[in-house]
Amino acid sequence: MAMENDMFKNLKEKPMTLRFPYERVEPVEGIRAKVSWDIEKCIGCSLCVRICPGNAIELIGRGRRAEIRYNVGRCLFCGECVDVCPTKAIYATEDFELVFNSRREMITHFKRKKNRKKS
Amino acid sequence: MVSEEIWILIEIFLFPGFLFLFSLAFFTEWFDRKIVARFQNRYGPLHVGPKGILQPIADFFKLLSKEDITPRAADKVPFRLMPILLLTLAIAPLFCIPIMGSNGLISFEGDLVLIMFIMSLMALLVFIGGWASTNRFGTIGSIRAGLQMFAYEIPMNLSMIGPAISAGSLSVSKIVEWQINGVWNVLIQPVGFAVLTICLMAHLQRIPFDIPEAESEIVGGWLVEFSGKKLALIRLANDFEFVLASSLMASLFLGGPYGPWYISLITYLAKFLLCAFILSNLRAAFARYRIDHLLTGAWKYLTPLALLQVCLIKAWGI
Amino acid sequence: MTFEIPFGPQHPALEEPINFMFKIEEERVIDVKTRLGYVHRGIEKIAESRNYQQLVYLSERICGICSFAHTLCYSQTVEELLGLEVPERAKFIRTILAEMERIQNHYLWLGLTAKEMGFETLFMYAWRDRETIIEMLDMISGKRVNYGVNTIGGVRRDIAESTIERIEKSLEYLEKRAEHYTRVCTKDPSILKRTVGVGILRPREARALCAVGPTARASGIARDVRADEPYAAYGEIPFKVVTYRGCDVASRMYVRIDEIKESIRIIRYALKKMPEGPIRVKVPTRVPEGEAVSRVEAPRGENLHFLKSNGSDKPERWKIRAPTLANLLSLCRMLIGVNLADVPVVIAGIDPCIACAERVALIDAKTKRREIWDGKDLWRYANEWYRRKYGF
Amino acid sequence: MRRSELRRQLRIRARDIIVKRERRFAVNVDEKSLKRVIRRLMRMDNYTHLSTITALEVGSEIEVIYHFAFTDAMVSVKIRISKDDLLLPSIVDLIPGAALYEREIHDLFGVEFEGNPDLSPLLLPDDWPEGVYPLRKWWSAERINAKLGGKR
Repeated sequence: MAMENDMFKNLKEKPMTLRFPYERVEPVEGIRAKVSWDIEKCIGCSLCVRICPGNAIELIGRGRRAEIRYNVGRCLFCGECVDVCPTKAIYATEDFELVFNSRREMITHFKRKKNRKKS
Repeated sequence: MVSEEIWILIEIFLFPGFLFLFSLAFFTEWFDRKIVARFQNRYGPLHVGPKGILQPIADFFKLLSKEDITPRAADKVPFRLMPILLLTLAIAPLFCIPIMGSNGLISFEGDLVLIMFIMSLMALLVFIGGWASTNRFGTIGSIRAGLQMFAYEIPMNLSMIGPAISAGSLSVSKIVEWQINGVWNVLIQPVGFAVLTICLMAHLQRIPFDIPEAESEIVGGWLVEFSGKKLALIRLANDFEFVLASSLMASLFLGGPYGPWYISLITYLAKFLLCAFILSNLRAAFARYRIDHLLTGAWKYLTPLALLQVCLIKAWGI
Repeated sequence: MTFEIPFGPQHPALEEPINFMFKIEEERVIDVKTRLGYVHRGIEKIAESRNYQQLVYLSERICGICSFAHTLCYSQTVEELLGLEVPERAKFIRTILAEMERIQNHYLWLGLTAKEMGFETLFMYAWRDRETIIEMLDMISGKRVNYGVNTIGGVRRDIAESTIERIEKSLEYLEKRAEHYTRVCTKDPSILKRTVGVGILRPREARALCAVGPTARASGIARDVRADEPYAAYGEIPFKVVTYRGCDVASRMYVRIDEIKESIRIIRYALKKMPEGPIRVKVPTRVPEGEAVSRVEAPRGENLHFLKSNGSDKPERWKIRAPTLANLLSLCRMLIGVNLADVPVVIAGIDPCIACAERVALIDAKTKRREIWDGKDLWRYANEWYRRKYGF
Repeated sequence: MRRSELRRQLRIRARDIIVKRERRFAVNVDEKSLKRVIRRLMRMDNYTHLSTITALEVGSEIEVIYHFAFTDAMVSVKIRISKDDLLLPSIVDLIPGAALYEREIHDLFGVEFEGNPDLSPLLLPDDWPEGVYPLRKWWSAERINAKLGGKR
C-alpha cells in the first residue's frame, strides 16, 4: 500500500530493463574482459604462465620464438598477467560476451609471423 | 434474410459467445501482465506479436504440447476431470453477463444466484483437484484453498446481494437496466464495491491472497502435480475467472453497457478494463498474507462491513 | 496430524541447496533438522596446489555476493604472517569497497526477502536500486561481481578523481531510496503482518548460539568486528553500530536498512579523508612459518580466516568460517514454532549464503607431489548420490 | 586485556599462555582442564562468543583449536590429541553454538565428541564409507577416488 505513489510514478517512466539483443549497454572503460597478446613483443619469459590463477596460459617453445596458447575457458579475467608482463605484450580487450560451442574454440593459439610459414 | 437460428448461433459461438470470450480472456491476461510489469518498472511480454499481445496464446499452446503426467499415486478420475470441469464452470456464468445490449445471452430471474453458486463450486473443485493429486504440497495447498473459501465466500455473496436488493431483482441484466436509468451502484454502495473487490482477489487467488499456490512456501500448492494439457486448461480457466470477476464488478456496480450494440460494447469494455486495472494494481501493491490473516481479516472486517452495507440499502429503501 | 515436509535442496525459496526436514503440526513447525553438503566444493583441498597469490582469487569465489570480505580477510591473514604494513591509501580504498559491497548485499537481501514474502514490486525496486551501486563497483574495479581489486599487500585499482563525483551522485540517490524503503517497510500493512513477531531470537539465545552480524544485532547484541577489532581504515572512521531490540524478521530488516545509511556515511567520510600515496607493496612469494587468525565484518556477519603456513609458498592449513555457518543454529532455533507460510521469510532473515558455509577442510603440501585434487569428485559424487537416493 | 589478567582468571601456569601479538592469545590445555578453562573464559566480562573450532593434523596428532572472540582480543584454546584415541569432551552443554562445528570436525576428521547429542553427518553423503576422513593428509585425491570405487 505504501508503494502506491512510487508505482504510479513508474507507470509513466521508461522501464529500467534493457531489451538485450536490441538495446545494449556499452562496457565501462576500465573493464577487464578477455585478454589478447601482441605476440611480437613477447619474449617468452613465462611470468604470466606462473601468475595465472586459472592455469589458462600455456607457453610453447622458448625465448624470442615462443608462442602462447590461451584458453579463455579457464581464464578468470583477473588481469594479473596484464600487470605482470614486463614487455606489455598482453592487453585487455573490451569483449565480454564470450560464446563458444566447443571447447576447442576456446583455445586461441598466438603464432609468430615468421613461424607461420613453417607450422 | 438471416434466419433466427443462425443469428442465435452467431451470438453464441462468435460475437458475445465463445470466440469473443476466449480472445477477451487472452487479452486480459496480457493486459494484466503488462500493467503489473509497468508498475514494476519493466517491460512485460514483448516479442510474440505486436507488443507481445499474443504471448498468452503462445503460452497456452506451449503448455498443450507439453507432456501430461498423471502421478501413479493420484486417484485418476477426479484428477483428470477437474481441469475440464473448472474450465466449463468458468465459462458458463459469462453468458449471463450483459455485453451486447442490456441483457446477456441467457438472462432469467435469479441468474445472479447461479453465478454465486458456480463461483463457490469452483473453489470446491480447486480443493478436490489438490486433494486428488495426493502430493504432500498439493494436500496442504488444497486445505488452504478450502480455508480461503470459507473466508471470502460469505462477504462476497453479501456484497453481490447488495445491488440485487437495490435493483429489486436477482437478474444481472435487470440490475444493469436499473442502473442505466437510475444511479450507479458504486456511488450508493462504495463499501460493497470495496468488499467485492477484495473477495474477488481472494477468489482469483491473486498475490495478496495467493496462499493456496504460494510458490515460495509450498512449491505451487494445489497446482503442483498438474502439467501439460491439464495445466493449460487450469490457466485458461483462471483467465476466464478474471474476466468473470472484472465483468461482475463492471456490471453490478459500474452500470454495465447501455445504448445500441456497438456503443454498449465499447462502454462494457471500458468499464471492464477499469476493473481489470484495479485488480492488477492491487496485485502489484501487496505482499502475500498468511492464511490466518485472511481468515481473521475476513471474519472481523469484511463480513460485518458487507452486512452493514446490506442494512444501509434496506434502511434507505431505494 | 503431523507432516514430515522436506524443504529440500531444490526449492524455489532457496537460491542455494540446503536441506531442512520440518515436522509440521497444523501448519506449525515443531522440529527442524538441517543438512548441508550439496554445494561442497572442498575449496581448501583445491587450495593445496595454489600459491598464496593465486589463493586470493580462490578466496574470492567462496561466495558470489560477499567476495570482497573474503579476499580482505584472507589478505589480512597473509599480511599478518608476513608482518607487512599496508599503505594508508590502500586501507581507505579497502574500507570504501567493503562498505560498497555491504550496501549492494543489503539491497540484494531486501529484494530476496520481499520475493519470499510475495511482494514482487519491492523485489524489483530493490534490485533496480542495487544496479546503481554495482555500476559504481564496475567503474572502480572493472568487474561487477568478483572485483579482483584486493591482493596481498594492498589494492590493485585506484579510485580516480573523476569517479568520485559520480560516486557522490549515486550515494545521494541510494540514500533517498533507503529513506523510501524505511518508510515503506515501517508503514506497509502487508509487510508488517508478515515480519513483525516472526522468527523470534531472544538475546539470551542469540548469545548462547553465538549468532553474528545483523542477526545478533537485531536481538540487541552490539557485536560488530568493525568496532571490536578495527581493521583496514575503520579505526579512523567514526560510525555507529546499529542495533534493534525487536528480535524478529522486521527488526533484522530495519538493522540492514539502517546499515545501508551508515555505510553511505562511512564512504563519504572515507572519500574525503583518503590520503595520497602508493596503493600496493611488493610481496615475497614465500611466507615464513607461523599461524594467523583474522576477522572481518562481512555483510552477513563475522568472517574468520585461520591460516597456518609452513615456510613454503603453499599454505598448510586454511580454515574459513563464514557467517552463515554461525547463524545456522540460530536459524534452526528461530524456525521452531513458526508456521509453514513464514518459513521462507525466516530463512531469508539471516541472509543465508550456503556456498560460504561449506568451507571446511585441510590442505597440506607435505606430500610434495603435485596433487591435482579437484573438489569436483567429492562434489560430483555427492550430487550423483543424491540423485539416486531422492530419485529426482 | 593483558596476559597477567588472563592468567589470573584462568588460574593456569604462565607457561601455557603465549602472546602472539597484542590482540592474540593462545592457551594450551589438555583434555582434563579443557572444560574448566572454557568455563572460566566464558565468565570473563568482555567475552563475546565462540567464533569457531578448527582442527588440523600435526604429524601423528590432531590439534583442535577453539577460537574465542573477546571485545578487545581473540583467545585460541589449543588441545592436542593423538590419532588413535580421538576422544574429546563436547562443549555443547556450555556453548550450544558449537554443535555444528563439532559435527563438521567429526565428519571430516573423525574426532569423537562425547556428549554431543547429534553427530550425524553434516557435509558428507549418508553412505560415505566408514573411516574415510577426506581432510586427513593421507587421504589424497587418488586414494579417496579409489576408495569410492574408482568408477565415479
